Amino acid sequence: MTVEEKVKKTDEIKGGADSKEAEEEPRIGVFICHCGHNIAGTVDVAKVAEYAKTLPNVVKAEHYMFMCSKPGVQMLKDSIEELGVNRTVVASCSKNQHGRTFANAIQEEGLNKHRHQQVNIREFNSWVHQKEKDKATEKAKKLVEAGVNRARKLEDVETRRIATTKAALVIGAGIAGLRASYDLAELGIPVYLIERLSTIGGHMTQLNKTFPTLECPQCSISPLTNGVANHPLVELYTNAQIKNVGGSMGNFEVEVEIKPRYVKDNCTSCGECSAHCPVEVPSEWDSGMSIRKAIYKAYPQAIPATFVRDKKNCIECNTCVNICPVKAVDFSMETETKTFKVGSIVVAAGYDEYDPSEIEPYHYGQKGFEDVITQLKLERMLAPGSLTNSQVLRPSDAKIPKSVVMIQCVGSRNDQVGNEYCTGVCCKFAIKNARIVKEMYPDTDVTICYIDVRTPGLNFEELYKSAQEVGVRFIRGRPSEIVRDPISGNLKVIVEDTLSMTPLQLKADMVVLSAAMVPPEGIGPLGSKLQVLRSKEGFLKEFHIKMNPTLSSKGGIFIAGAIQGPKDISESVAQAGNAAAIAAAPLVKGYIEKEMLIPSVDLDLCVRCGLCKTVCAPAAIQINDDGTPMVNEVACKSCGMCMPACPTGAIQLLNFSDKQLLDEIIPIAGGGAVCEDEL
Amino acid sequence: MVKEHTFAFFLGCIMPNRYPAIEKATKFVMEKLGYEILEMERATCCPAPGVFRSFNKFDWMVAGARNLCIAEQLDADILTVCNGCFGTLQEINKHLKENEEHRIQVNEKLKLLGDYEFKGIIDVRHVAEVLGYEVGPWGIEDHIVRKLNLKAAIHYGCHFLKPTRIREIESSEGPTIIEDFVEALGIESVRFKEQLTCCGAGGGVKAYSGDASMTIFGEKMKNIDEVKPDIILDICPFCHLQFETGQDYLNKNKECNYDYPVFHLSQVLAYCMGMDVDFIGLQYQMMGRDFIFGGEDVKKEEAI
Amino acid sequence: MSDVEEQQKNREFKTDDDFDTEFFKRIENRSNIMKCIQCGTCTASCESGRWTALKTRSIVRKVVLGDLSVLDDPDIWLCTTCYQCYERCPRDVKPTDVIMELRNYATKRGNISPNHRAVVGYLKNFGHAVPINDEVRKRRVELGLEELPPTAFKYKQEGDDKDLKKIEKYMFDLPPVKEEKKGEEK
Amino acid sequence: MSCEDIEPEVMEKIQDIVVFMCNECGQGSANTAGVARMAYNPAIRIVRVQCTGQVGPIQIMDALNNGADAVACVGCCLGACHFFNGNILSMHRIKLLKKVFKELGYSDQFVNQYTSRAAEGETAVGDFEDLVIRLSNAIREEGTIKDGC
Ligand SMILES: Cc1cc2nc3c(=O)[nH]c(=O)nc-3n(C[C@H](O)[C@H](O)[C@H](O)COP(=O)(O)OP(=O)(O)OC[C@H]3O[C@@H](n4cnc5c(N)ncnc54)[C@H](O)[C@@H]3O)c2cc1C
Ligand SMILES: Cc1cc2nc3c(=O)[nH]c(=O)nc-3n(C[C@H](O)[C@H](O)[C@H](O)COP(=O)(O)OP(=O)(O)OC[C@H]3O[C@@H](n4cnc5c(N)ncnc54)[C@H](O)[C@@H]3O)c2cc1C
Ligand code: SF4
Ligand code: SF4
Ligand code: SF4
Ligand code: SF4
Ligand code: SF4
Ligand code: SF4
Ligand code: SF4
Ligand code: SF4
Repeated sequence: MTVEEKVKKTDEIKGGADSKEAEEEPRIGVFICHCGHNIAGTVDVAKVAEYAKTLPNVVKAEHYMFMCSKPGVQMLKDSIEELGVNRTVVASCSKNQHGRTFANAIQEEGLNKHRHQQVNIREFNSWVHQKEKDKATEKAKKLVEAGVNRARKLEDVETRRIATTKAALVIGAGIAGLRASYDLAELGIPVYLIERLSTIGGHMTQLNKTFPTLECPQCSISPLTNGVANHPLVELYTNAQIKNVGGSMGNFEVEVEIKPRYVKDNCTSCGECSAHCPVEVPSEWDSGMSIRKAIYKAYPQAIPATFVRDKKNCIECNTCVNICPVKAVDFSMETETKTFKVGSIVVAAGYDEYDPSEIEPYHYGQKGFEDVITQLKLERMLAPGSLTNSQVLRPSDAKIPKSVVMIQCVGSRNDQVGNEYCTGVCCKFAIKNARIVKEMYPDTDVTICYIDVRTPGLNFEELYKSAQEVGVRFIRGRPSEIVRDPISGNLKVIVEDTLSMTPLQLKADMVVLSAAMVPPEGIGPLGSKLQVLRSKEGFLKEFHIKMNPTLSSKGGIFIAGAIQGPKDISESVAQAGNAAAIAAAPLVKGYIEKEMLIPSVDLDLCVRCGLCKTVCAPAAIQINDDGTPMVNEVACKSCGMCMPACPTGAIQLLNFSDKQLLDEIIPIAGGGAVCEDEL
Repeated sequence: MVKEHTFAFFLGCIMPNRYPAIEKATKFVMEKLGYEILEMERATCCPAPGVFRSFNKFDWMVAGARNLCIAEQLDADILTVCNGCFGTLQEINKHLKENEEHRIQVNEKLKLLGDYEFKGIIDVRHVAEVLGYEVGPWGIEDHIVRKLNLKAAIHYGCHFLKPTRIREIESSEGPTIIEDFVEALGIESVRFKEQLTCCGAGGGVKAYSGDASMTIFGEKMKNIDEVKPDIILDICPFCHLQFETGQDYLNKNKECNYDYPVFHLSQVLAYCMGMDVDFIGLQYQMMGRDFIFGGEDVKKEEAI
Repeated sequence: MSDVEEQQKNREFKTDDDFDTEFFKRIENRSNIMKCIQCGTCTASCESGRWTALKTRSIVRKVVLGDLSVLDDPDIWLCTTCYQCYERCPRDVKPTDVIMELRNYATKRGNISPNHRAVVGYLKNFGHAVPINDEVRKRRVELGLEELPPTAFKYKQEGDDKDLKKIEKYMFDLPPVKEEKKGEEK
Repeated sequence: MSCEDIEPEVMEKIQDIVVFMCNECGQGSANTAGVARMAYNPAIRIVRVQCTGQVGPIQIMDALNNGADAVACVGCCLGACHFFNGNILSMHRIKLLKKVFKELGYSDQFVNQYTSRAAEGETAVGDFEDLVIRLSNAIREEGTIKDGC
């Protein structure tokens, strides 16, 4: 079959479900496979077939050399036609090996494929009990009986198609969010990009140079920021927050609150307003390293270029309103709430830098310790056009430090602050910055105190080496504290050089803390609005760490970039591309096809306790106003976890119900109740 | 519920047997502040955490529990004046309250020592914590009759705050409880280098290796001497002993010339609350005998 | 001792036979100790180790390796229990507790200094690690305190030594002085 | 000890063991074991479930009540559940059941939870062996679960 034919074929088999009513008398066909000697060499297949014949509802029981061969499959089909078999049991290899072959065969005959029960007597029996032929035969009988029992009550499972909304919503406009938006838009999908700040680009725009190549991040990101901002299919909303999320995979409804900029789009970015605004506050974008006004633009290349007024700090002097040559400042703008209908959501909310003041011995942020800064602050100092004019100047006296000590693993790999993980990026950016500083000031001693240097991957060990070559000193030891001489004000870093077993007191004009990357502020509420689960560290948890690291716990919601866990830029971009592709798939196709193998709730039994909802990881169960649970058939992943949670057995997964499993269990457990009176 | 405003007064070893003036001062202060002080008859050494726990942790717990039982029989929380006693008793008390297995084992052995059973009904307090947080700088003003004008090098010692997860008083990296309190007495705390390090006496080191102990202490004194305080202020008789004998040792063996008077928090507070200077006990101490408290009398009207 | 044995004894390297992986299996908090990343925060924090041979990190390392020589190491007696390492260890190893426990094992092997032995004697005889002397008795009277504090020792003086007798009998049993160690103690 | 060391009298009493294996790593590992012809005790009978998180006390008691000598759940490695956290739910459930068994005076070895890896048949076979050994110990000490009736 060519690929085109296959596509056509899947299109044909859609709701093939409503074929036959499940009520009729079960007529079961049983087929035992020899698999050459593979099964028949160990199991007496004839005996098993004889036994099968004795079981209720079995209208045919055969054994055959190769069931998966054309004649074998034909036997199956013929039995349906000739004997009116309406359920089939094939005892052969595993479900993965040929289960599907037989299921498809009966489907071709008009039976729902879920009416086939595969019994594995090869991998689970003949191959593992080759030396115990009698026992293997006995076991095969029991397995076949179990299969027949199970087959008796199998119900049809409908395959349904749900049309999807061809639009996507991306949360967070850092590098990951931008990449995902752009890729989605290029696939022809309209994108709503939601950024909570007034500018896009995220942390990457704050960096000075990016490892391993030490390129200018502004230069690398600006084609993307411009590309996204000008893409006809991308609608960008800044100063925006997610308020509410409804619906499920394929069809979400997202309510977004957009705070006003108080400056209209005709703003020419002339900067007059800002120049005359009397209010000065520390710039968040500049990591507090410089001052901005109450009406401002975060940085000259910021996108959108329109200025923004910070209502919280504004004293409403109206200077800006009056001075603006194009009358762009407008205080009457109001918060808007918009609702977007989208098929997929990509969350790319990034990270925050860990606040090291929690680690008290380092005294970050305390009086007298102004020269203890974080790497992000150092990046801001080094960046072009910074307040220090790209020089490294210590905050206390604006002098070039003669000794810089960097401390690694601040807030990472630390059980006491609860971040057990290794950020994985800080070794790389510390080495990057150490090398840059050392190259700028060859007379300055630059030291990195580390526990382990973690620089895996192409180009990174090379980066490490290059820093060693220019003379960065590496000391293996985690500093216990930074002490300040109360008289001279000098700082010292206390550390053991574990390799020579010497406690050291390092003079430090400036200390740079390589702080961890932690989940961004507000991720808790965002996570609960999206109904996605989070890892214990607070990042959004992927569905499967290896096989599906871009899907969240909930279908239709994808994760990209540092929100899933600390990542560098390349990894964020790579993940964003993948998120875009899998988020786009159902939207491009136009529908989601899903087997309705879902639980149903017996409302007579249900006591409205809501326990089923609590265990459902994909958040497929909603509780109605009257307290009854409702299964969202699109979101449900057919795991059955809700079943044992229910105290009354009201919620039962189709074809895996307690009763159906019991039927299967009885023969293989030895058959028949043991002590009825007691249990 | 244990009795309010009542403490079982745990003496320990060094205070009653070396610096009885601290005992006198503490009693004076606490009674003036309206607390009833009960004697813990037949108490023993806490036993000291550094030494006895090193030899046999289980017996250390049993002996500590015995002292706790004496207070339980008095139905009152324990008041300690020493970081070591506090460390031992607070830790054992908390541990046995939480760990049932050990509680059973300890109670088993306690039977051998007399009519004792650990029940876990009291708490263990340190006088500095009671003063700092319960009386508070806000509450002491009314009781002060003399206000000082002094610079003090404050030494917290180790076991008052650490392990912070067990003591649960305050962070050990930048504590201010004593600073805040003595400010009300007119005492200014002078910061010195590595202020929060150990005096070198604990952990059995003073007994095990006098040399090592004195080396650690010598550095401490050097840092204190840099800021030239008027007095050294501690909250633990064992640190007190180290500061007293240590200065003397350094003077005799290391060509130093230190003469800083050393006071326990209770002593300076007793002075400010009007105790006779002779009872402060400076005349019995080795260092700073020429020291004069000075300060001004606070007139009653002013105080109100 | 044969030449070969002599040579074996002086070798610089260690073999698996030098380690006892069983011994420390019973140590409290073992799972955390095994998680030590040898970061050196403890040693750098150590106020004793800055001046003495005590290197906290290497003590923890020896426990992890099962190197029983740590029990004969006099350094473990140099910890002042300042708890600085305990406070700061990023892996929650609680080195202070580890050292205290090692001292327990060392004591069982008879590694206990004469001074420490004496302190135990004081506790058994006087109920105090630091007993009272005549000078202080006098001072107590001058200060208006009872001459003897009301502790177990006072009752012993008054002829009632039931408390101290029991403490002497049941508490802090020390092993006999270790022969070969005698001369080495400082 | 290994399964070979179990005395025939005890082995005699191990006839039917019901093992619930999830659709992912559980089934996968047992298939891999089969492909590699790794022999194990024929008393092991595998029931396919979607996820071990689907197996509740009902299924476990159904199996025991119908003559099984022991029951086990085999799911993916902790943290690698293909349905997010079903194996952890199951683990907690089985821990609770073990407690109940103990309180009722039965050995807590009649019900166990395991993990396996699809690509490694030996993980499944190792689980089965462990299961049989534990069961044999329990039988030796306290008799079979049927004796308790
Ligand atoms: C000091 C330092 C130096 C670094 N140097 C390098 C380097 O040299 N090379 C390199 O590859 N990597 C480097 N990194 C890592 C790099 O910063 C990250 O890999 C990258 O920024 C991650 O991108 P992101 O889009 O996932 O997250 P972010 O850049 O954090 O973007 C997330 C965006 O989402 C927005 N957002 C957050 N929450 C919400 C919400 N609730 N609603 C709407 N929007 C929201 C944020 O405002 C932000 O704009 C460095 C990191 C640090 C700390
Ligand atoms: C010992 C070891 C242990 C590991 N353990 C882990 C682990 O625990 N967890 C983890 O996440 N990762 C682990 N990895 C890494 C993991 O194996 C790789 O990340 C992963 O397999 C990479 O997948 P791939 O598809 O890129 O490459 P591959 O798996 O190598 O697949 C490449 C395929 O391309 C085919 N191919 C090659 N050249 C051509 C050609 N010219 N034409 C056509 N076909 C070609 C090859 O035959 C092969 O089938 C481990 C690696 C090793 C060596
Ligand atoms: S169906 Fe399976 S068992 Fe039967 S012949 Fe084919 S491969 Fe072998
Ligand atoms: S708001 Fe007006 S004054 Fe301000 S930058 Fe824009 S155009 Fe210029
Ligand atoms: S009104 Fe507000 S934003 Fe405008 S200039 Fe005045 S303070 Fe600045
Ligand atoms: S990347 Fe390096 S500095 Fe960052 S947590 Fe890992 S080891 Fe520590
Ligand atoms: S089977 Fe139940 S628990 Fe699993 S996804 Fe569906 S509703 Fe949720
Ligand atoms: S757990 Fe069962 S009883 Fe409770 S709400 Fe869900 S279906 Fe109803
Ligand atoms: S601080 Fe903790 S983890 Fe680090 S070396 Fe010491 S014991 Fe090990
Ligand atoms: S507790 Fe002991 S080992 Fe730890 S830092 Fe203090 S003296 Fe050093």
